Amino acid sequence: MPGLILFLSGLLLAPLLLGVTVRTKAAFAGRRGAPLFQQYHDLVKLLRRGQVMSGTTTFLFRVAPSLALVVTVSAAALVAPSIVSPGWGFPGDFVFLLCLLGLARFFTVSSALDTGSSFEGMGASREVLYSALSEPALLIGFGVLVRVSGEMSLGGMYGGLGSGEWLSAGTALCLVAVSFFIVLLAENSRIPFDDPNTHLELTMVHEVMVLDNSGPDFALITYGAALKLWVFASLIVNLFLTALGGSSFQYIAWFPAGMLLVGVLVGTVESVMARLSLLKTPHLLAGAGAISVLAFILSTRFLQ
Amino acid sequence: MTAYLDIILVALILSDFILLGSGRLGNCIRIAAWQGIMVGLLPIATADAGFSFRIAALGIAVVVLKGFVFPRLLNRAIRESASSREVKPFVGYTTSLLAGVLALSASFWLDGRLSFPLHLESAIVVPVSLSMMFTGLFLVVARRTAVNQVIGYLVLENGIYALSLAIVRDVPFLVELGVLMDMFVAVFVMGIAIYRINMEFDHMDSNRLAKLRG
Amino acid sequence: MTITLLFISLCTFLAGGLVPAFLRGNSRFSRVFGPVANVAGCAVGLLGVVLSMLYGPAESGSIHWGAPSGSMAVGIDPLSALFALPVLVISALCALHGCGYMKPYAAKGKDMSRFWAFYNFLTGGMLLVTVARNALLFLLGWEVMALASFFLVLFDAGREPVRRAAWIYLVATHLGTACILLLFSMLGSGGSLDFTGLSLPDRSWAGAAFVLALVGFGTKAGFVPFHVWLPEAHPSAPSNVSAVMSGVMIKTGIYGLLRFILFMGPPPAWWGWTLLGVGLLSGVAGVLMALSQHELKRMLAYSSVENIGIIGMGLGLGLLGISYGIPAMAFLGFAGAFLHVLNHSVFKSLLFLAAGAIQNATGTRELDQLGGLLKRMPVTGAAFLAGSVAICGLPPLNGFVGELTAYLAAFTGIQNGAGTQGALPGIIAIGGLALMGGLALACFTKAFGIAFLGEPRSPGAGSARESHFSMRFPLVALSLLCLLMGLGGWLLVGLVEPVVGMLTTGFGFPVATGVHASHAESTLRYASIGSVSVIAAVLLLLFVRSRLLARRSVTTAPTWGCGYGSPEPSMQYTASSFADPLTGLFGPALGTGRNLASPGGLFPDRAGFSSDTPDACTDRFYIPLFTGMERLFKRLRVIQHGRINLYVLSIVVALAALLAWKLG
Amino acid sequence: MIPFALLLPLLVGLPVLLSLASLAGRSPAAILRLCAVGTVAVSLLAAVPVAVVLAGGEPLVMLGDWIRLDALSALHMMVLCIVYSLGALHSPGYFADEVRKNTLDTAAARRYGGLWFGSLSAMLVVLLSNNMGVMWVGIEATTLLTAFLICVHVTPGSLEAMWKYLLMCSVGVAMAFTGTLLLSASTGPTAVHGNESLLWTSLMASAGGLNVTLVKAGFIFMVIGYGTKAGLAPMHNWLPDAHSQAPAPVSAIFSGFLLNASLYCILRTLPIVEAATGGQGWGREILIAAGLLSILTAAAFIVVQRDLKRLLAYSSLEHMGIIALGAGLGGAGAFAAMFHMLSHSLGKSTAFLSAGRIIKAYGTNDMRRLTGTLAASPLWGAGLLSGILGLVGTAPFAIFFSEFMILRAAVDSGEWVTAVLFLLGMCIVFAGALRFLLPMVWKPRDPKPVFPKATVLEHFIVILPLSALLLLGVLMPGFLTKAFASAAAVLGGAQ
Repeated sequence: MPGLILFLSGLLLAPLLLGVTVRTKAAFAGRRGAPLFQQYHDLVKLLRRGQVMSGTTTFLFRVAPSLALVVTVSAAALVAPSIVSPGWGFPGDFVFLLCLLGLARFFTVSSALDTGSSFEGMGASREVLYSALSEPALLIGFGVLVRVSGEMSLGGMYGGLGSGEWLSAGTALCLVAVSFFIVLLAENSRIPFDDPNTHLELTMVHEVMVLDNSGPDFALITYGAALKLWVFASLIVNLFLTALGGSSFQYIAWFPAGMLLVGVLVGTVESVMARLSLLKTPHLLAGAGAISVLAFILSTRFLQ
Repeated sequence: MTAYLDIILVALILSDFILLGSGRLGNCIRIAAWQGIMVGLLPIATADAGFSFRIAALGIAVVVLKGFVFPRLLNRAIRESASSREVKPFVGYTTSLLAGVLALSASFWLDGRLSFPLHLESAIVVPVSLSMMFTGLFLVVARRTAVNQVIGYLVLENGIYALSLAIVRDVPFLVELGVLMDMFVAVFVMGIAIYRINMEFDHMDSNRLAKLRG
Repeated sequence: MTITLLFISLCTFLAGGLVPAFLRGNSRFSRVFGPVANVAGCAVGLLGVVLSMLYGPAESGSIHWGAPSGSMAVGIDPLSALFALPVLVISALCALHGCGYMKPYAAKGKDMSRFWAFYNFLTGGMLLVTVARNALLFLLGWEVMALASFFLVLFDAGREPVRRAAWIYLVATHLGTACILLLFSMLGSGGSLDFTGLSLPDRSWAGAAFVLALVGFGTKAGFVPFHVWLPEAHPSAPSNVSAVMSGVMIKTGIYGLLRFILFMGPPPAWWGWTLLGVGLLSGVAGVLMALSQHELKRMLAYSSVENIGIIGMGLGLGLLGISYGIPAMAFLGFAGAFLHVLNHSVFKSLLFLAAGAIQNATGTRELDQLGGLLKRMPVTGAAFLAGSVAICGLPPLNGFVGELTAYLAAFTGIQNGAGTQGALPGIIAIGGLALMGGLALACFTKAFGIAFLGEPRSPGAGSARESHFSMRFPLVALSLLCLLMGLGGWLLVGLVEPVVGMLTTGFGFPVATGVHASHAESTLRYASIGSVSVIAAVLLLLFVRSRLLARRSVTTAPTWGCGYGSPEPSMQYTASSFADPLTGLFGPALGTGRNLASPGGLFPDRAGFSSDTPDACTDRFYIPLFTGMERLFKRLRVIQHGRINLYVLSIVVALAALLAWKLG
Repeated sequence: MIPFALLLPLLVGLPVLLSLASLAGRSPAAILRLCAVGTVAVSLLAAVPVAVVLAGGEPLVMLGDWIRLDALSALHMMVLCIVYSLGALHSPGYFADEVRKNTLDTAAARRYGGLWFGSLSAMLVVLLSNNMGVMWVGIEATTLLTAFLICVHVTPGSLEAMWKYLLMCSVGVAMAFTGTLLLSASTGPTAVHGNESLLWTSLMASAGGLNVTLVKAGFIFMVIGYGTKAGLAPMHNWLPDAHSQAPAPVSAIFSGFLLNASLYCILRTLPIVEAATGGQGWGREILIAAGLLSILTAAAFIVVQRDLKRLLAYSSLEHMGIIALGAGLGGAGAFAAMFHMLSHSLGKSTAFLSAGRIIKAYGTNDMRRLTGTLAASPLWGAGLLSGILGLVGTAPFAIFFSEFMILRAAVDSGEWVTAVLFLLGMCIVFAGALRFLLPMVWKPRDPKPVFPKATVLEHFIVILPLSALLLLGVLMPGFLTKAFASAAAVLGGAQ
């Protein structure tokens, strides 16, 4: 039941997290910024509209947004309850999750190529570059969690971590969190990987892939993107929450605070860093992978 | 009879040296013929046990063949040749002689190592035949003219023949005949070959027959 | 019964090979008889295989055969059945595809009798390889398979690249066979070559034997660095043959490797490490090379190298599980490898067949000449999409099943391994698999996106038509198979479980396969449930979306060109440009040649970018090796100088040397 | 008991008569026909004693031990007959255009026929004689008789090749005679009669009491001597020249049997040497070394070869090496060597005969210019393709299996280096030979050279040996297994 609450709240509050980030950035810039609930307005507005489709496209272009959203929702369904219900999930569910995300990416990329636009092709090309590098970082990170918790499902992993594990392998877990955070930035097209607010197509990654989407489809994409950020953030928040070692209610109580923190953190990063040159971003992702590996090595040392 | 034997053997060595040092083809053919006759006389010279018809027949056959038929064949082969009658050695005459001396000493050394069961009462028969073989091989390798190589081959055969007399009690008559016939055919065929080569190339320099390679 | 069926099947293939061989070049009869015999043989053989799976292994025992040390011993056990199954299914489907695909060849007057003769020999050879129970019989099958596929590669022998490819293929396969011969000589030093009598007389030979098996069979399987023939041979062969070669023939290498290391006793850890390492290398190098290729079939060939790498990694994990005493890792590693063997044969042949259809329809396989095919060839396009999703290891299609199991093996190693023993291989496998997965995604979105989406980049692609029914049917069948095997992944575990049991028992480390199988099954079942729910949800959402849009204006417009008024197809992203960021990242290892024509001047007219990646292994290792050898041999020709005096001298020298050596 | 042994002298006599008949032939065509019919007749006649010996296992003996046919020689005789028959059946077709254009006149044809039968007779003498001296006489005779077969067409090249062949082989065979003498001398003064000391049977019987040093020296001389003629490296230099210059039927018998005949003499002596030296493999070691050297030399030359007939000649060098290696390994290796000998002769004669036709039609030996043969002539192109594929050891041709057996023998006797070098050689040969084969067979060529229409007989003499080569690999008949085994037993010291 607490799991369901977390899941539903995620579905509801995901756009809010983006709002938090935007407000943080505005605060750094000394502006008031858009309202926290701007995303919701945008979504409703988009959902009400009609659509313009490129004549070049095929069914893929119509399917992809829905598929991406469904996949993100399933991801949320797998991740959100894991902190409160240790029996949730199944062995290897995080692999399945990443594969599902891969499926979504396959279709998103294909739908970008479907338009025949060279800009969208460029975005697609960058998207696969990032994903190819972020996946190892993510999976090795999960490897650390498996190693430390001794469990192979998301619920089991978070359930198997407690203050004891944090004491013995805290460094490794923190490193995993760092690595996850970098992946979060890359996967959700945040600065320093991508600038969601840029207006030059040549420098975009994710936004340029959906140039031709409009109306409800674009709403699905926008909502999906928000939810994806929520899922990744909750992965990190859940990890830190295990250090509390308390009851489900404690978790639920602390969870919003954690999410808020991540939102602010993302906003902070976006404010203090500039977008990296495209040539350098892969190095950062490779760095995330290296951090994961380092975490793993530490975990094997701590838990002989 | 050993005395005759040794005289012949020494003569054989001398003939080797002359061959090694000789510069004219006609000379070489003549010396080879003499060597053939001496080799042919060897069995007769050593037949102290009993002078059989077989030995006589063989001896005569060898003398006739090596002393008269072969030189005639070779002479006929070179008669048409317009090219020089010089031997044209790769290895100079002096060096050749030196090689002959070396071959002889090597033969004595080998004889010491190999302890052949002898049928001939002579201390030098095996080394002499070996050195003849070596000389023959040397002539094949170190001379350019095809005729000279045939002469080398003949000397080699002479050496082998002498060796066979020395170490094998008696080679069956049939085999002897077969060997002789082969020898005859060999020289005959080589003669024809030289003749043809001469016709085709206008020379008998086998060193210049080097179009086929690789 | 099973054995009789196998014999009947083998004889059918033999007849299917021999009868066309004696017919005139392009007779109508052989064009019908060839595929019919193939399908019939496959059907009978399949029946035998299924029977053996249901009622247990069967052996014919040693049946006298004239060849020395040879016997007609055939048999089928789980391992054989597992590899024979795809051989028969895929061969039959590709034979069907060939009926339509080969028509242009037949119209050009190519010798179709020869084609079908060798095709039947190829299938028969592969079946024989999997069921032989005598090393000589195995070799016979192995070589028939190699030679038949060689002739099939050479089918279009009038073209120079084809002949070069065939030569490379035959030489590579022969070098592999040489290792196998040596291996068999070692294993058979007891005298008998029947599998029952194979063993190593000395434990210390095991290491050498393993290396020989790895090189010998790995050449066929396509492990890096023995993979060089794949990217040459597969593009050169007719596509249905490439499908068979890439889909199933290379798996016989895996079969051979497993079959014969079973005779070498318990595996030391370094075997597992070696396989893991070779698998990792093949996987990463394979997918990188695939990514940087822009010729469709060449790309698919490299992707086979990648997949063989995944299989190799699975096997490596399995072997390490045995060496380190981690039963779960052993089970899951082997199971993952075997599942991938089955799955790869389905989706890779699907992709090759689709590539063949593309070539027939457009006349080219260069990705940069294609585009917009999904609209023109919807069935082929959908099939290629299915194959691409499957090969990237994405649910709900079947590629996912094996990869998930392999991941499970790796995570199990991390989870349970004592100390670093299981953890290190586990984490290496995870990192590798993840990297490969991401790169494969890049590779196949490129292939599918550039070839099938957007606008046609050449007139050939623009005028493409959907292919004939005989070509569409196998595509649809294989796509369905991809879906079914993906959704019913847990059922496949039951198929590979006895094989793993047999292997682990054979290695002297019996594993309670039932327990581990049920774990794997449950994960896969959950995954299937998840996949089905995702599909259902997508359908639902699409329905909602269509209702939502039903009352709104949905208009069609040209693609947004970011303000540029007159976009042209040639302005689309190409395969080269799509892959450039990644190939650039791995540039030094790949040796990609970039060919950039920058726009210049005030009114730039033509600009372009293309890249070309030759095989680093061929270019940097094999070619220097072979040219070096040739140079050496050319120098050796000096001994045949033509001077007779010196020839005679060499006789004398040989005599002297021999006397000195043996009498001195 | 039918006295089959009586056939043996007849076997030697018949070719001599045929040879004389050829010398009296009226026209080239008639002589070539006589060659074909006569050779087949001799082969059929030979088939009887061969079959008797190979089936019964007992040697046939005649003329007080002078003539003896045991399993080893019977097997060789079988190969001899096959190769000569193939070559002879091929001759009329091969020379047809020359007869028409009168470049092969009656005199040349007479010489050809006479020498053809003469050499056949000489080779039969080699195989039938129990006396090592007579055996030597036979070998020397084959050298002299075949020399002029090389230059049936008198060209500078053929003369050069002939001269090299003649001189090298004469010198070499003279060494072999020295070896024979030394062997004979090794019986020591105990031998009552000289004849005994040269009889193979008596040498075998008294092998234990021979003077070991002399036996060893003799064997070394014989290996070098006969090895020169068998084309073992490093005495092989005449071989590519002679093979490339001779007309195809002659190349076929050169490669298919002339080399084997000489190697046979070494193999004959091997059991004596082994018995005399205590069976420690002293002599076999020499054969292994010579075999390996030949294989590797051939491999190196095959890779860089551009001339088709020279390529085939080097392949013969390689295969002689393999046979020597197999025999040197003994046991299963000897069996494999015998198997290999038959397979090689079948494959090589077909390859040479097909290559001959192709070369004739194209007018060049250069493989770079011999392209598209399969399209130009399906029969000869396929013959060349299958012949070479078979020769380089492609399964399921027989040679693959015999090579595998030799490899097994090497591994079984712990000769690791040998096994690896052997494999290396095989692989180099394979890669090198196939490099030119593929364009030669398939590279399109316009205009296609014109081939005369192949007769039914020609189809047979291409397809039959190749099918045999294929079937020997997959289905070796029982009687051949037995034949190889008993021949190998002779090599192993059985009498």
